Amino acid sequence: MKNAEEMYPYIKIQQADFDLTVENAKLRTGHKDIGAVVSFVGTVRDINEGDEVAILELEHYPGMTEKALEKIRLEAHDRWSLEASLIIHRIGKMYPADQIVLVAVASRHRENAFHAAHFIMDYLKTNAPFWKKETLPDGDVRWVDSRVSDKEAEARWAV
Amino acid sequence: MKNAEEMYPYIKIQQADFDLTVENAKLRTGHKDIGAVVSFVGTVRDINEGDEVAILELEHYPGMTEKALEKIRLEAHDRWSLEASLIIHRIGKMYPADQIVLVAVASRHRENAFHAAHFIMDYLKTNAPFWKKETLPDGDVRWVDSRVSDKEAEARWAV
Amino acid sequence: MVNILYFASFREMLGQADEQMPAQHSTVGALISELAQRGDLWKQALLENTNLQIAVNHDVASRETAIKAGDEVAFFPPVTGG
Amino acid sequence: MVNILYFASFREMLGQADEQMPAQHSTVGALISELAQRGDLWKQALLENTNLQIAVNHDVASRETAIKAGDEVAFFPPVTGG
Repeated sequence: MKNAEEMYPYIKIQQADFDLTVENAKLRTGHKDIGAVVSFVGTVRDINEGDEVAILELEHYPGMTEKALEKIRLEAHDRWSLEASLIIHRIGKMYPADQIVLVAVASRHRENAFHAAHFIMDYLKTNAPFWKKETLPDGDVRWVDSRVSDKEAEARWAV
Repeated sequence: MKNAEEMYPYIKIQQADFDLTVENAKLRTGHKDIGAVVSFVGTVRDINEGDEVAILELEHYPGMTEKALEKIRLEAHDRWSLEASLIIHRIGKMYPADQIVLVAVASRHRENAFHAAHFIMDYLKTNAPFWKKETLPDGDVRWVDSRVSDKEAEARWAV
Repeated sequence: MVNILYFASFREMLGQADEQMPAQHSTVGALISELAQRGDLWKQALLENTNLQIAVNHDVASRETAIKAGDEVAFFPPVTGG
Repeated sequence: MVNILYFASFREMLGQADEQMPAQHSTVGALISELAQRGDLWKQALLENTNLQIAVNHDVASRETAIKAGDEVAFFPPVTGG
């Protein structure tokens, strides 16, 4: 059986950080007629629900995550005319200001890339099996609650 | 009198290429509580109006350009809650797949960063004094026509 | 056998990440009913929790989803990635 | 004096990038009227061209915009950057 990297070359789940310039170059390689690249980077905020955050830990469901992200990515390609797209999501321990997630979309014209990147992020937030656990400076540990606003953001894209 | 770099630290007009990773890091430096960074990169398409493009040359109006871009940038900060933003626009000769423009916006939540980056690009396209001239492979040179679709894209943001 | 996985707060609350059960339940709901008999903790987590999310073989599922031998059933809270 | 700038296709068509004129016109429109007297090329570019864009002192302007000594007036086609 093929591994996730072969099955889903545009989806990466990794502990390592990523480099925006490198990933943008990879995204565009082999694709012609690109005029617009929209990249979204989600970062660890130093404050959540009014409290300082010291550590953020990301857990995921291996196998289902890749499948869910690829489904979202292909849905974006169905809805808009895109040349290429990729999703990288980190797992494990992260710290304030660290990069968590990258969604990058390339298209001929900017309109499509903006909409598709936004759509992918909104769907990822509510449909990809990742869970955040935060450690406060005093050592308290808590699971992050899902946001109603994320459900509403997803609902906006309903056909 | 101060130079443009001092007057408009978040606006850069330059011949040199830019590095997305470096610029994202600069954008975020000194700002707290960032959870989302949206970067738009406009690139030289290898095809325009059905013709192959060999060289793209960007002319601008020094002084007015910086002022127009800063006005657009501040308008975005008025409309959405943003932590930081920057605009880099290259001038001079460029070639297919080269980067032309970068708009990067950082905010607490993704919604604002997506809207603001899209808004800045739409306004830049119709309000910042840049002009594109393209050279076709046979040596023919022509000024690029403004697009009706760009005017329409701008109009969507009217209050 | 059916492979059962627990993630995030469910894994911590129930004290295990995965287990195998004989494939003798026709739906996820039937499987949950048996698991809930283990005690209050399980009843709370799987039966009375309106936030329970279910996946079968990596696809979003519900209590009505049919299951058979070899399937992977996962229980977890609402996702919070990105 | 008034500083006049021409950009892009206007610069190429009119064969110059900038010039100075005595500040004797009250509006951009009056200045254009005088420039148009230089010949058909100037008339076409500045008077009959519905695509003409105008800026005074780096701000978008129109034929009605007032001008005075020391001002910078620019003429150019619709912008196409980004």
